[in-house]
Formats: sequence, structure tokens, C-alpha cells
Amino acid sequence: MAAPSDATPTHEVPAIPPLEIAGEALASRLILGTGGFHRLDELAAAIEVSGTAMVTVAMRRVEPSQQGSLIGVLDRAGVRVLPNTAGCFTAREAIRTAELAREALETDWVKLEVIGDDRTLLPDPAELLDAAEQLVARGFQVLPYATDDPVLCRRLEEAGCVAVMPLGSPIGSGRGIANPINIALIAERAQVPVILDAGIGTASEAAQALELGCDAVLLATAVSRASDPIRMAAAMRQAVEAGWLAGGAGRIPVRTWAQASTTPEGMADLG
Amino acid sequence: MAAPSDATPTHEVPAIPPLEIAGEALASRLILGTGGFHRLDELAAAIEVSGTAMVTVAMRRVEPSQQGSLIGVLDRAGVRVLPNTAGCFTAREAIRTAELAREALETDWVKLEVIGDDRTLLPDPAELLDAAEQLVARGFQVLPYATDDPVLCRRLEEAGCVAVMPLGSPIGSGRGIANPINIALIAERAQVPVILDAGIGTASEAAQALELGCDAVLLATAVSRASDPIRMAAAMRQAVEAGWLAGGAGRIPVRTWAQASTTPEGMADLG
Amino acid sequence: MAAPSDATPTHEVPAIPPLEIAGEALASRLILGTGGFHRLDELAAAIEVSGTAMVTVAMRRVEPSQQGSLIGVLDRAGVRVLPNTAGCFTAREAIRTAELAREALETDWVKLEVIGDDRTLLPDPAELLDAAEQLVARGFQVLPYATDDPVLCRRLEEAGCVAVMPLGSPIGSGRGIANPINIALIAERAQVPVILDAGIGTASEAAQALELGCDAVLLATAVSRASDPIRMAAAMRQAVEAGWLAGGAGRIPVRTWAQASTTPEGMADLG
Amino acid sequence: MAAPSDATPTHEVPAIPPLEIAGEALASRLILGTGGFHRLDELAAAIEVSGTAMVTVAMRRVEPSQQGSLIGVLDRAGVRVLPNTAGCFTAREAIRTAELAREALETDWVKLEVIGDDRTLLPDPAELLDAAEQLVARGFQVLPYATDDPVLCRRLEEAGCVAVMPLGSPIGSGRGIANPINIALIAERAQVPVILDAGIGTASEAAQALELGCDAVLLATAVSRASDPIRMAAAMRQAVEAGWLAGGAGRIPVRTWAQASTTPEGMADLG
Amino acid sequence: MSSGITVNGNLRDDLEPGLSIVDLVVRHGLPEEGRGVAVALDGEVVPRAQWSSTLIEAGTAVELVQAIQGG
Amino acid sequence: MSSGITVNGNLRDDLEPGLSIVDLVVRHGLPEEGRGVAVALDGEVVPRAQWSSTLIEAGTAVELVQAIQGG
Amino acid sequence: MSSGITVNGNLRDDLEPGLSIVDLVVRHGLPEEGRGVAVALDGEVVPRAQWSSTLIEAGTAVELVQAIQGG
Amino acid sequence: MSSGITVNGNLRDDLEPGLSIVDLVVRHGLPEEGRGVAVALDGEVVPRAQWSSTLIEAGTAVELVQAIQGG
Repeated sequence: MAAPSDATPTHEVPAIPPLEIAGEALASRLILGTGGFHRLDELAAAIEVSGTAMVTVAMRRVEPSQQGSLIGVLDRAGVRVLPNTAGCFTAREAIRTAELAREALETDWVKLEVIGDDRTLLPDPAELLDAAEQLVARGFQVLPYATDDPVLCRRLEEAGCVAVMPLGSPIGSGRGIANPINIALIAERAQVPVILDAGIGTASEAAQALELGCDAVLLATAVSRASDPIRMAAAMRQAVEAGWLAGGAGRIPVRTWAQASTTPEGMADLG
Repeated sequence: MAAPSDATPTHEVPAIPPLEIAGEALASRLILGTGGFHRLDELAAAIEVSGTAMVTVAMRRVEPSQQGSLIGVLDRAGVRVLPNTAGCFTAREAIRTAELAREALETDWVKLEVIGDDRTLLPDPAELLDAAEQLVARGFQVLPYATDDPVLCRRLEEAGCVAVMPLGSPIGSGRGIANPINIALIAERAQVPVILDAGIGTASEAAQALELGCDAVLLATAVSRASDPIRMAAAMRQAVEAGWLAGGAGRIPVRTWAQASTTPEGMADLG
Repeated sequence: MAAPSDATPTHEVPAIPPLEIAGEALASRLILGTGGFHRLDELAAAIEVSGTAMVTVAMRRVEPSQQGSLIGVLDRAGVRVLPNTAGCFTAREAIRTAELAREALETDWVKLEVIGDDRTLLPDPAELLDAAEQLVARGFQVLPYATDDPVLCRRLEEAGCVAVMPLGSPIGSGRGIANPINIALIAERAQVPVILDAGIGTASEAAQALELGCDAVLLATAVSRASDPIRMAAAMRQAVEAGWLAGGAGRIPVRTWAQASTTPEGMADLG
Repeated sequence: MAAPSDATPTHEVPAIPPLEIAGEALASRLILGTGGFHRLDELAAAIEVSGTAMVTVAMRRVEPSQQGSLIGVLDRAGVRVLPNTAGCFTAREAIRTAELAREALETDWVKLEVIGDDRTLLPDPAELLDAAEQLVARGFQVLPYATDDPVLCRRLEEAGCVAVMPLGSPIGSGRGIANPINIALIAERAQVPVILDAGIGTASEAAQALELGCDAVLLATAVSRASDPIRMAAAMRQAVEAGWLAGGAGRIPVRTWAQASTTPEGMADLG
Repeated sequence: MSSGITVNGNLRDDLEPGLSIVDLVVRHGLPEEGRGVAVALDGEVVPRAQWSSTLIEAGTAVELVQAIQGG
Repeated sequence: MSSGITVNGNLRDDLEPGLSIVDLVVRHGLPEEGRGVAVALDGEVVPRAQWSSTLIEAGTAVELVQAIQGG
Repeated sequence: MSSGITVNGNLRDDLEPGLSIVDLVVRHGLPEEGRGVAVALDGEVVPRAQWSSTLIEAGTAVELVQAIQGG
Repeated sequence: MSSGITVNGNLRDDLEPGLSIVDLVVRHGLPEEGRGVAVALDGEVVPRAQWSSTLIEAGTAVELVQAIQGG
């Protein structure tokens, strides 16, 4: 949903409204993936500094080796947990994984991933739409990870998804927003929240997503694999806020020529 | 000067150090031009919200019509005043204007503009370098508005300028940073502060400037001519902080392929 | 299909091989849409100058007003006629239109368009895939107009399409190739010809498509609505050949720094 | 000099006029640097295939080791020889080198290079302008290698240079045209030929230079260091011609939305 | 259902029931051999080979289409 | 079909047929209440409320999963 | 050369020769201390410290400038 | 200053003072007419027309250059 351009100047800065998904209000427009952090205390610190209100997790077989309780850390942080279906290549796998997650985490929210290619991890549009329709029918609140395809995103919304999550560029690629016009098209049309998911590498790209009209950003690698994850988490928090503010401030048009910010009139004549 | 990439993770976010120019410390890395604001109270509010510690002004003939005291507003805001030589097309004009400004504002700091073209308002490199050398000889602290030319910026530094201010794109064009690699080259080499000046249209571009290694951003039109200048001023404040944090956080590399943020191992087998 | 990079230098320029689709050889890698030309003689001249061997047509109700025989012009030009399903929004419409076209033009080749949005004219991925599967089952040789989605393009190939035609940017937008990395991914993977379709505005963009590994380019508006369609047709012919040659010549890598083309050794010392 | 957009459609393709510099007509708009070729026969073949009419050479101390006569090859190819001042960092060095070249090659034409940085090999704008003025005073026909700075290029023209040669990106970087708007500005304003020099990596970029209004392209590394120099030389020849044709054909405007190339009217109703 | 023949959505009193597809095509100034032309009766495409033998009855909805510039 | 219990693809002789899901969970060092954990028997997810009453028979293929870092 | 005083390009009959720069500044409604204001006589900038002691003679070209919004 | 002739920075005992520029050029295996070659004595370029008449004295610094691939 594109942020409305508030044309009447105020003399105060608006408070950033919560992100509303499926009737729930989230206090932050930054959603953090938990993948890639080297230690749970680092994850906990990144969550705190980022100000996020929702984080993603994956479902995997219990390994004896595993120590430390991820869920304990997340519950203590007071964030909402959004399970994903990472690693699923068919609608069937994704639905089964979603059902395990619903039982494990007592939530009917799911980040739906149906991957079509293991090198780019790009979504499979037809399988994704099929899975979304089935999960909605089973009572899930579906947040699909999608390509930056305006038609696919509209179909997902029509299928009853509570948000759409188009990618900026491939997961973990750090290439930012490859096709900004598509993202702007998606945001302009959507009646549900648009969350830019995947591809963000640095803060300016997160800000750009909000400026383009996205309602939120979901990222993991950009923070968890930065040299200093905590510092990057702080950067992302500010970037998302900056982008939301700028997106609604009515930016100046892009011009080919210059426009002077100082009048050429009244120059002194010093001979 | 490129921000050092702090490779050792911390668990706290570093405080943003002041911007040091000619031995003076400025509390903000956002420098605001005063041009384009419709009312002085709007300017005052933008200064406050932006958190800026230095603003630019121009020198023009006294007009009977003028009402309200710009200087009064700026002095009450407690910001440093940086006069510019906007509108000057020769070294001679720029030097005279700088001398008037030094007398009027009791400062030997000057934003040096020597324009070579009235449609693009791009600097004239040879006249600019000549003017800079003469002003340094006369005891000025010179902050030159330059093209994004790494060699010109190094020559200006060698001439004794206390900062260099390469442009992102033409003044007021809102085209952002047209040649990011040049800006990164300039920042990497410079021994004086690098301030991105001109062309910024929205918050993400200001953040990008800091990420590229610039020490600060100077902008006017992006805020003063936005539909909501105060809101954009707030966005720019956060964007500059986000960019500084991200620039030193050691961002992830850009990849062609994806890198999974979730392990493919341990998928459940649900038949 | 990506052009192989011929690493062993030759001293002669290779002849450009024909474009092979479904076992048929086409002498040109430029496919011309017939839409937008103001007069049939202009179309005939553009066909001749462009060197194209295949052009697209649409199927519409007979209008009494229509004069002049499009088919006559195309048959005299000796080009293959490829009917499209432009204007179809569902698989059902597209299949019916394809059957009319097959009967009218005695060809089982069809450019499959299933549009999902009337403002961007972007394809509907799920309907497109469904239509492609049904048309293949009915014995058509299907060339689908698709998004620049590597997974969708692979699915279309798996469905039996004889080529895939990803878009550069929306039809008639002249925005060129919005996401070159996606196009390169598609070309690298495909086992059928990849034809860049839609978005090309000028010659350099057509050349880029071939450099990225596409086997051909399909364009209409860029030529038919140029100020001088015949001149642009000639430009496109050369651009496609230039792009094919360059794509297989093993271009130099992209570097951040300069690499001298002249040795710094042996400078004269003139005191 | 920007190619005029010929708005009146012709039914024939215009012959590409010669490139006129200092009253001399060159039959090709591609100027080839001789640096980087591994063997003289490869250079000879590339010259022939590229169709170039002028090539650059450098001046260096005679080495006993050198075998084969470069000049013999160039004279047999019948191309004009343009000496450069590669490796010079001051106006003084460049002038001395130009005088040696004038004597050695009996030409008063010179490609003026005054480098300001040995890592980027970018020009030094002030030294370049100084050198140009002195060389013009000494009767040279000066073709300066410049930054993509519209003001510098105008100053060089005002100093009497017979052409201006702005860079696309650093020599040998293969990054193409980093700032197309600057190049278009330079071409639009110039009254002398504009030759894009340096940075070209592949054919589409050479075509783009002509589309932007440049009169010619100078490149060396893109051809000499390609895996197949001869094939790339052929690509460049066609690319330059394609770009010249397209630049004057009045390309379609860039649109945000699509523009259908097929009428939506008259769809058949098949129930 | 109309008792007349409908062509491309227009009721055509000028067309008498029972005329052949070939007649229809020729009446519309199209080449008899019908290159570039296709006909559907009540939604079913009729192969060209059957044009001369296929008569159009009253109440039939005819779609008469041809190739135009596009794509 | 094996006569033992298979957990996450491994035949587990150490697990005696007839143990409850709660037993299974606890034996794997997971919290009894099973926050973040899910269990499927022969491909069917078992609601947590039925963990104590559901006994795992010989030959059952058990999937025992939990939330991990990801996404 | 005019026998009057010129200020910012305008001949000013209302200004009597011999007035001080301070007088000039105040007459233009500017603060006496002249914060943000500068004055040049015949192209030479006059330091503020000399404003009260510097008299403007007939025929002088005065530039009276101040800081405005810009940059 | 050396009493010998220096060519391109190398003292050349093999070159006897008083040889002409043409001799020098030929001794370096370059064409007598010197296409592509230039010579400077003590920093001054010598026009080709004067090569045969110009003798190189002891202590002269000679620069002998030619066109090579570049640019």
C-alpha cells in the first residue's frame, strides 16, 4: 500500500503508525530474519537494537547437537514469531511445513516460500499461487515471498493473502532493488501491506523500499552477515524510519537541468 | 574520508562522532542550505527537526522589500552560518563575494561556488581551483563545491581547502548520486572531510552518500521544496545517521547468485 | 540459449548462424511486430530494411472499413507470419484465438500472450503456463510472451514451448532491459531459443539483449513509432548483429580501476 | 555535436556521412587505439574488420628488442595515425611529447592526455586546459581526452580544440558510460565533434554513445583484449553504425506504462 | 435466439439463411480462398476445407476474423 | 515396514513401541510443553493436546521438528 | 562620475555626501551593529570597525549587501 | 657532464662524438628516412630535414623515440 503523500506542510513530524497485518498491529516496519547470526546473544542484541516486532524462523528436524533455545530468546525479546516454509519446492511440501509450524508455534501466520530454483532461490509463481490458495482455505494467514511481478502479487492478494512480499533481488545477494518500477507498481496497487523481502544489502536500499511505497522491509543476511551485525541493525532501524518519512513527504521532482536554490538577482557589483 | 569498516562486532551501537572541519566540531553530518523555504518559521522548524549544526546563506544587495531577519533566526537556532558564493562565474567575483561575507558574518569559512554554466550550474574546474588557491592565501577556510572528479578534488585538497564538496548531480535536479564510483574514489582518497553537495532528492540518496564514505551531506532543495519540508527534514536526519552506521558496519558483498539464510539440511519428510 | 564465448581468436568474422525454432531456420535474429505502422508501404519498407524473416500479426473481426491486404504485403515480403493472442486475459480466450489464427494462417506457430493487467500489459504467469500446456497438447508450436522470471521461463520450456520470450520492460514503454541479470539467467539456462520481447526503445538495447545471451529480439513500437521507422529498422538490424558478435567475442571484464592501454615504460626524458 | 533528429520519414536509409575533424573527412566513426594487441597481424586484421580510418599510437624510447614495424602496418592499412601523449602528468611533458610526435609522424594532430592520477588514469582538468591552450598556440590540432564534465569540454572547445573526447569511464575499465546525461549535455552543446573515449567494454555501449549524440567512439582495450579481437572489432563497427542511425531516427519516448502495439478493439467473441 | 444471422455481433438481415461460408467471405470483399481469414459458427472454428459445404443457418452467431497489424 | 520406530529417518531401537509423544519429546531433551516443537506420525501432524494420549506404535515413522534460525 | 552617492546601482539624492557608513546602514533599517551586513565603497570592503569613522563622499559607489537565504 | 654521448639515458661509449643524427638512427636499425622516429638533443627536437647536417657532440643527451602501440 503506497504511503499517501501528505501535501499540507505540518510543523511537526508525524509519528510512524504501526504496521497492520491481518488486524494485528506491529510496532516496527522492519521484520528481521533470524538466519545467519553466529550466536543467540548476537541475535538477541540485533533484535533489540533493530526495534523489530516480528522475526522469522524455519522448521527443521530436531538435532541432538542443537543447544540453546532459539524460541526462549525470541519469547524473552517479546517479538512475534513468523515461521517460514524455506526449502520447500512444491505446494505440498509448503503446506505440510506450514501445518507443522502452526502446531509448533501456535500461530496461523506463515511466510510462504515455494522455491523454483536452488541457485537463485527465486519463487515458483504457479506453485506459490496454488499453495497460497490452499493455505488460505485451511485458515492460515499467508504472507507469500514473491517475485517482483505486479500481476502475481495481485493474484496472491485476490487469493486472500494478508500481505505480499515481493523480492528486491535474490535472497542474500545484496543487490538491492533490481526493478524499482515494479516495486512501486505493486505498492501502488496493493490493498494489503507490501513487504519488500530479500536482496537488501545496506541501509539506503531499505530506505528506498519505503520511499517506493512499501509498508515494511524483511531482511536477514544484510544484518546477520554484516561485519558488525548490531551496528547494521541500528542502521536498518533508522533507514526504515527515514524511508517512511521521506516517502510521505512529497519529494521534489527529478529534473534534467539544475534549479538554483539561491536567487541570481541582487548580486553585488564590485567593479 | 572513508569511514573505517569496523570489523570486530560490538554489542553496542557506536555514537556518531562529530564532523570535524578545520579543527571545529559540528554535532551533525547534515548541512542544510537555507534556500527555497517559503517562510522563516518553516526554515526554523526544519533546522530544529533536521538537527543540523551548520547552514548556508548567500550574499545579496539589501532590498527595502525584505522583511524578517534571517540572521536573527539562524543565531537563535544556534547554528553555524556558512556563506556561499552562489552566482559567481569567475574567481574574481567569488573572492570579492567571500570578502563581503567574511565582513558581514565574521567568519572566514566560505562555501566556494564558481559556476561555469547557468543551465546546469556545474562548477568551472579551472576557475574553481584558481579561486580556492587565492582564498586560501587570503586566510579563508575554503569548502569548495566541485564536480565529482577525483583529480579535481585532490587538487583542491592540495590547494589547502579544509573540505571538498563533490556534487551528486546538478543543483536542485533531485537525480541523486549520478556516479557513485567517483564519489567512493574521492572519499577513499581524501584527507579532509568529503561533503556530498547537490543533487540529493530523497532520504535514501543521503544515506547512500554516507555509505559511499562521505563524511556529510549538504542539501537544500530536497527539504525546502518538498511538499512537507519538516517531515523531509526529519527523514534526512535519520537517513544520514543510518548511512553513517551502515557505512562502517561492513556490509555483505554483492553476489550474482542467492545465498540461503536458512539451511537446506534437516527438512522433515512428510511422505 | 547463451551464445558460446569463442575463446580462440580467429582472423575472420564468423557468419551469423540462422535462428532455429522448432526445427525451422530463420535467417534473421530480429523479429518485427507489425503493430503501429501508419501505412502498409511503410511496413513493407521496414521489413525489407530490417532484414527480418518473421513478423507478428493479431486476429480481429473483419471491419468493412479495412482496405489494403496486410497478408498480401507480408506474403510478397516472403516473411513467416507469426500470429499472436494479443488482448487475451484468460487461457480460454488465448486458446480460441490461437485456433482461429491457425485456421486463418495455416500455421501452428503462435505467440502466446495472456495479459494480467491492462495498464502494464504484463503477462499473467499462472494463466500463461496453463494456456501454454493446453496449446502444446493441441499441437501448437508455442512462443510465450513472459515476464523476466527465470523460473517461469523454465516452467514454460518444460511445458514444451519451442522458445521463451521474456520481456525487457512493459510493451511500448521503451524502458529497455529493466533487469539484465534476470535476462542473462534465463538465457544461460534455456535449452530453447530465448527471444527478448517488449520494452526495447533504441538500438543499443537490442544489442544488449544479444550480448546478455538472448538468441533474438522481437520489437514493434521501437521501429513503427520512431520518427523515422525505416532508419530505425536499419539501426535495429545492425544492432542485433553487433550484439550477437559481441556476445560471443569474450568481452573484457569490468574493473573498478583503470587498465592502461599504453605502457608507462620508456617515456622520453626531455629535461 | 548532436545528430539532428530527422523527423520526416524517408523510405531509404541515409548513408552515414564522414566524420569531419579540422576540415578532414574520416570515413569511419570508430577510432581504434592500437594498444593491447598481442601481434601486429592481429592489429592489422582488427583495423581492416573494424573499418576504422584513424588509429592512435604512443611515443616511447627506441628499444633494441622491438621487432616489426608498427608504422609499416599502419601505413599499409591506409589509416590516419593519431599520436597521443599517454603517460604525461603535466602540461610541459605533454607538449614536449606532442612535439616529438609531430616530428616523427609529420602530423600536427594530437590526442592530448594529461593524467592526474595513476590508478584511475583520469585527466587533470586544469593541466589539460593549460596544455590545450599552449598546443593550439603552437599550431597543433588538439583532440583532448577529458572527463565527462560539460564545462571543461566547453572550455576546451573555446581554447581552440578541434574535437573533445569525454570519457565514458576509466581507461580499460569496461564500465561503459557512467554518466549518460553528462555525455548528452556535452554532445548537445558542442560545436566541434564529440568523441567518446575510454570505458567502452562492449558493442551496445558504443552504440549508446552515438545515440547520446556523440559523433564517434575511440576504443582500444574493448577490442584488443577481448577473447576474439577480430570478432569484437566487427561488432564495434556495426554498433557504431547502429547507434548513429538510431540516434537520428527519433526514438520513442520512455513511458512508465505500457502502450499496446495491437488494438484492443475487434476481439472475436467465442462465447 | 434471433431468427437471423449475426456476424461479429451485428444482426444481418441482408444475409439469407443457408448461404455458405464461402459466400459470406466473398460478400465481405475477402478473397475466396480466404488467406488470413477464419470463421467460427457459434463458437466453433470451421476448417477452410469445409467452407463451401457449410451452410449458415438462421440464428447462427458468426465470427469472421482476419489477420491485422499487431504485436 | 520396519517393526521398530523411526524418528527423523533413523530407526531407533532405543525407543520401545507404545511410548507417548510426550515421552518422545522429553527423551530428546525438549520441554514437555513443547514450545516450538511439532510431531508428525506417518505424515500426520499430531496436535499438542493429544501428545500425552497418543502412543507411538511399532513401525511408525515419526517426524520430530522444531523452530530453528532461518529466513 | 556622478556628484551624488550611488547605492547598489541607484543614484541616491536622498543621501547627503559626508554621512557615515553607520548612518547609511541605519537609514536602511538595518541593525547598527550590522550583523549579517557588509559595505563596500568603490569596490573596497570596509571593515565594520571603521563604519563610524568612514564618511561617504560624493561620487562614491556604495554596495550594501546582507545575508539572504541561499545555497 | 659526461664526455660521451648519452642515448635514452644510457652512456654510449660505442658512439663516437661527431656522428650525425642519420648515422645514429641507422645504427639503431631504424629506417634512414626515419618514418615514425624523432630525435631530441639536450631536450630540443631536431627537425628531420636537419638530421644529416646535425652532428652529435660529446656530452650530448640524446632522446631517440618512435611510435609504439598505445592509446
